[in-house]
Amino acid sequence: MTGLLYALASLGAFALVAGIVLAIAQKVFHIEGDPMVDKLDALLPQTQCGQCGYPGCKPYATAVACGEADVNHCVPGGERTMLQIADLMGVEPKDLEAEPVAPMLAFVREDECIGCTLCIKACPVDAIIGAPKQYHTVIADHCTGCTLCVEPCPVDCIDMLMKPELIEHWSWPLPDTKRAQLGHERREQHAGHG
Amino acid sequence: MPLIMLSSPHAHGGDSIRMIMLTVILALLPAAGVSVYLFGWMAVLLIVTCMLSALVTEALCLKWMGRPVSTLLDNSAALTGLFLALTLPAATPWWMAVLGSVFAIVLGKQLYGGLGYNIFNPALSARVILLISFPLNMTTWIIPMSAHMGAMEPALNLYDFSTCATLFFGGPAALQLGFDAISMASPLGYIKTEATLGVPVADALNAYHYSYLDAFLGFEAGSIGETSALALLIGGIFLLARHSITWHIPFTYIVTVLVLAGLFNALNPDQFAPPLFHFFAGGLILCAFFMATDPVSSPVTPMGQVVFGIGCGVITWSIRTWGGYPEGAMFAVLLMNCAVPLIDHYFRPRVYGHQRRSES
Amino acid sequence: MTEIALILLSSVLVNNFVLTKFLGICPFLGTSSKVETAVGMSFAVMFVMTVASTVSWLVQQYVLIPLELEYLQTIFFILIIAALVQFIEMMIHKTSPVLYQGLGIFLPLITTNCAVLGVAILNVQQEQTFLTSALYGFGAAVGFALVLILFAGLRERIEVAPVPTLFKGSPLALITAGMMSLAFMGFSGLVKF
Amino acid sequence: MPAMVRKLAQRLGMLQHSFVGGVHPNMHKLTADMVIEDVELAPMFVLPMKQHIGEICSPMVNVGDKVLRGQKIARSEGYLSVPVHAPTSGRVVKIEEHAIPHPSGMGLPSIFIESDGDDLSDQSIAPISDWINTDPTLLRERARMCGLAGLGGAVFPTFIKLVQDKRFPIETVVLNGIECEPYLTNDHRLMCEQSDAILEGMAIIRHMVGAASGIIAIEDNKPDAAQKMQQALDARDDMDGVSVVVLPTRYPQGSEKQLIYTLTGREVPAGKLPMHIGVLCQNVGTTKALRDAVVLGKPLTERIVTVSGDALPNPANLRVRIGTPVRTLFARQGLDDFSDIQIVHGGPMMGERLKHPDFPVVKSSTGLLVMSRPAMGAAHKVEQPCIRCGHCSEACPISLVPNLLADQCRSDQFEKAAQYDLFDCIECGACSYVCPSNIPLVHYFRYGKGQLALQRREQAFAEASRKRSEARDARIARENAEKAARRSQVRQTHAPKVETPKVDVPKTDADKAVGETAESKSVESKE
Repeated sequence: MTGLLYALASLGAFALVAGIVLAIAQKVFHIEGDPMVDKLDALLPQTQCGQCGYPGCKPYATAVACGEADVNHCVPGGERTMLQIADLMGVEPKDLEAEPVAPMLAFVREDECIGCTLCIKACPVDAIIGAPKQYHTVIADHCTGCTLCVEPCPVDCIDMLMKPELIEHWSWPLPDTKRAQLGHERREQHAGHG
Repeated sequence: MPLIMLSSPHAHGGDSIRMIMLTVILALLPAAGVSVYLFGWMAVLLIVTCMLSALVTEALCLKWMGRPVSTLLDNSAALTGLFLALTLPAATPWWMAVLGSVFAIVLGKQLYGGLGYNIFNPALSARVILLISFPLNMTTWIIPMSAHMGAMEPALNLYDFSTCATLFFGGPAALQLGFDAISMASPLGYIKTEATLGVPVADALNAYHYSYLDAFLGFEAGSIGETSALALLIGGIFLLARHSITWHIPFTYIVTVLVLAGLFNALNPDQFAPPLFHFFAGGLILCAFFMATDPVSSPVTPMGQVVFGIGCGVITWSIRTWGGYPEGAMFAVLLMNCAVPLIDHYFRPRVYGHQRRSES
Repeated sequence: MTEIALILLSSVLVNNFVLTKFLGICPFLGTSSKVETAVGMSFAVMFVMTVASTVSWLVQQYVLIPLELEYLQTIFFILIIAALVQFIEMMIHKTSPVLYQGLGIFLPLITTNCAVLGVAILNVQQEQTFLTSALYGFGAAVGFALVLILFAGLRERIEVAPVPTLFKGSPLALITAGMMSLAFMGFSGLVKF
Repeated sequence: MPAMVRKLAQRLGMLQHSFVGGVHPNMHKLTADMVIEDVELAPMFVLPMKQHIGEICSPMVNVGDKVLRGQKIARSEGYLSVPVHAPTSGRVVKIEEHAIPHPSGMGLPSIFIESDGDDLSDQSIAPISDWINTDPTLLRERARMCGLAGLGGAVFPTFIKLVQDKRFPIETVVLNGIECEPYLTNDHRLMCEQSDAILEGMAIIRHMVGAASGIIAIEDNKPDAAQKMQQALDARDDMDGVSVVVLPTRYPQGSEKQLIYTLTGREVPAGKLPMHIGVLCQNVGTTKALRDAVVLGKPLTERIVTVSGDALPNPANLRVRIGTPVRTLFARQGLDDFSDIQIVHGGPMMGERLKHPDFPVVKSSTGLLVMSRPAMGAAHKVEQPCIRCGHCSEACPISLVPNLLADQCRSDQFEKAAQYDLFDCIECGACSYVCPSNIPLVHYFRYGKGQLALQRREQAFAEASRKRSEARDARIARENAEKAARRSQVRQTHAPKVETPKVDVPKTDADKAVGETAESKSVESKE
């Protein structure tokens, strides 16, 4: 009987000590918020397009950080962003939900624009300028291609155009290792990529 | 308009994997020749069996994995087979040789993705698997045909094909012999046994009738390809001259062993064998020039190779001196193989225009 | 002095917990996909193992034996380890959120790392002194860290190799661990302990 | 000799400094003894709006305009840029995109000039024969307005280097006559034939930067050029402290950083320019062009091009007007059928392989090579797995570990590659040249660099977008708060029952509220 008492007492005492130590540690190592959110947010393309189902990039980052959202919802980020997020979160990569799209650019056909400012209100990054009753125009360098301005336009004068390819931004594709580099060239002409 | 991108340079020096492998095979020919001289048909049978089974295994693996079987022509499988054969004792039965070759190609190489991706030296990993699986066979050394030492006379005429074939395919039992009757201890093994009995090194060497000249020429017991320091050094110098290997690994490896052995031998000559003995003994030269320098499983940077060589040397000498196994060279190379990715990472050369190696 | 060196050598190389005692295989495989993670895990395990082996020795000597409660050994030791793991978990979460994220479930699972409990119990079984048990714990942890980091380096290299699909990931990792274990057998007999 | 021993010997002063690594390709200098020929005027010239490293130019002529040779037809925009000049007299017929010698096959806006055959020159730029008494800044402006860019192939605007900066005084001017690329002989011939003009150019450079010493570096496979330069040097009396140095042939000795190390034993720190260690390096062709610009008042409208290659019937060294379509050059040298040959712009080690011959000669055109399919095929065999032989590391002139870098690029570990100093790679091609597995290492590095640059661009863009988005949210929140405050003020005076408005407006509310704020925003945006 005393043995059991000793056992319980010592175990209890020991657990208490450990508990107190941990409680102090909890205070010392307390952290505000989740530092992962900022790290995740930095990986996202910041288009604020909402295609992930969250109102913006930061909300999506928050959702991923606390495990609510999967890593594969960011459409404009494409596969690379997904892989980076998965890597940071230490989870297995997943297939993308949507097909990757080429980078786009919004363009206002100015002669059709009625100056309603609806697109200006919709743009999450202030990339459209213009005043009421005047033509609006898209600052190409600021446009993220999120398409949020297309829907509100009452006269459908906004086009999404392919982002023009600049020779300065051209980069070498990965070498194709599966071929004899010169011998098969002609056969693969039609299938090749720039 | 052709669309495939070809980047500069539009010129090539003409080196090829096939030639590199062929050079190493050529460099091993002197050692193989000595092995045939010492162990007669046993050596021939062993080398042919290992090379053939390595080639067949490689071909099957390539076929199963849907890769071009023509890859076989890069000579790497043949080289692995030859390497393995040269590290085996002459009395290895055929099935062990085949098993070893299969291990080398499958476990050592193809599972990792084939040539260029293996982490461990394929031949050595197979050799170690065999050593641990069949310790008796792998430490039984047939008396060679030209062991000029003491009363040891070859128990078998190894130049007689039928005797060798019987031994190779049937084992000693087929000749109504025990292993003891045809075998002798290797110098390393003998020293180790005597050391545990407390016999001073010099006395043990005398009792063994040890001769440095024999060891240099290769007239002693051991794996078929490792005995002759002379033949191996010729091959090694050929490789150095052909620029197939650089001096870093062999030099630092051997020097480390010599320095350690020399230091400890000076401290206590009774307990520690002299450096020259270590130099000639066992597989040190074979490992230093051929196994440790296997490009795939060794570091690429010069500094990394120096570190690799030193590591191999320390481990080889430690195992020989204090370990349970008489020979540590194989283990040393395998152990250092584990560290190659880290060595590669931490011992990169200083890049032009940078103060020191960039932060890792 | 020699004894200290021998204990360390023995526990790091000859009787390596992972490769010759086959303890702690779970984190060995789980946290070795990246060198950075492996290094973090190594430090966590080193801390937990060293402290756990000393504290458990103290508990064994001054609590369990006087009170004749040796039968509670496992519970006590696990309690110690669990508390330590909780502590280190909070610490890592604070200092390195990325490492925390990278270690994931394996951080709390150090609790169930049999190498940690193993070293504590072996200390008791081998009747080590306070100093040697601390050394033994530390050595075992260094051995664990050594092979974990080496292994992580190897896996990073395997990761980019065209491994046959059948063997991708864990199968080849296990084969590689086996080969490492074979290589480590070369150390057997190096130290008679 | 092992690298370590060599380094030790260099430290002890027993051996001349020499850059590490390098290769000895077969030089194929087919045109080494061929005198430079002048090329007839082409009927049509194509002038791309960017022929240098830096910002693109904008045309300053219109279709139909008459132009004279040397007349500026496109002005530089931005600092890192030089203008483009008309190569002959004639009429601007169109301005549209045309292919340039670029591996992508993409084009640039180009000015098309139809030659009138008179070849009249624009005389508006006065010769400066008394340059020794001319302010260096004036000469520098001359170098800029004459469109000079490095003619060794890198086309870095020349005027930028020709500067006297008190923080970095130039001690040594290096004249680069190495020409280590196989096939190319344009610098070689220029040194043989116009050594005096080159030396006058060097004297001008020395005057401009105030350098005390000078080195003319030539490889030992061009003894005639070295001899000619030495003779010309002896004949001049203003060249104290200048010497001709003959170096053992090794590729890539002509690379600026490698050459400077070989000559001075000093390394150009990463991310810095040679001027930061007191050295100025100029190609001989550029130096001659500078002399013409200063002494003759001639803008850069022509250059020497080596037209060669194993599939070209008549290789030659040609003095070509910039903008000449290369088809006409090839036709002149006896090649009309382009169906089974490969065209390389530049040397074989660093030049771009081009997909068609429809591009003009530009300022960077050191050579135009026509290679047979087998010759190119031998250089571009199927990639084998890397056996980690380390030959690439040995050949690398900047001590990278190319095989590890290539692994990282291939598996998209770009950040790690950057850590392994990918961006220090000079793309000399020595690694690919020696690789026994025929791995296109340089191609992998270019891929890696491109992807990393893309990632960094995207990151910068994302960061800017985030800032704009946050600014917008904050502004909307502020405006809502102000509006609410106004409203509550109004309500306090008129109607008593009020709810306190939330200042921290969530985004969804902000979206609803945005309509009310559009006016103020559009005004802001316009500012």
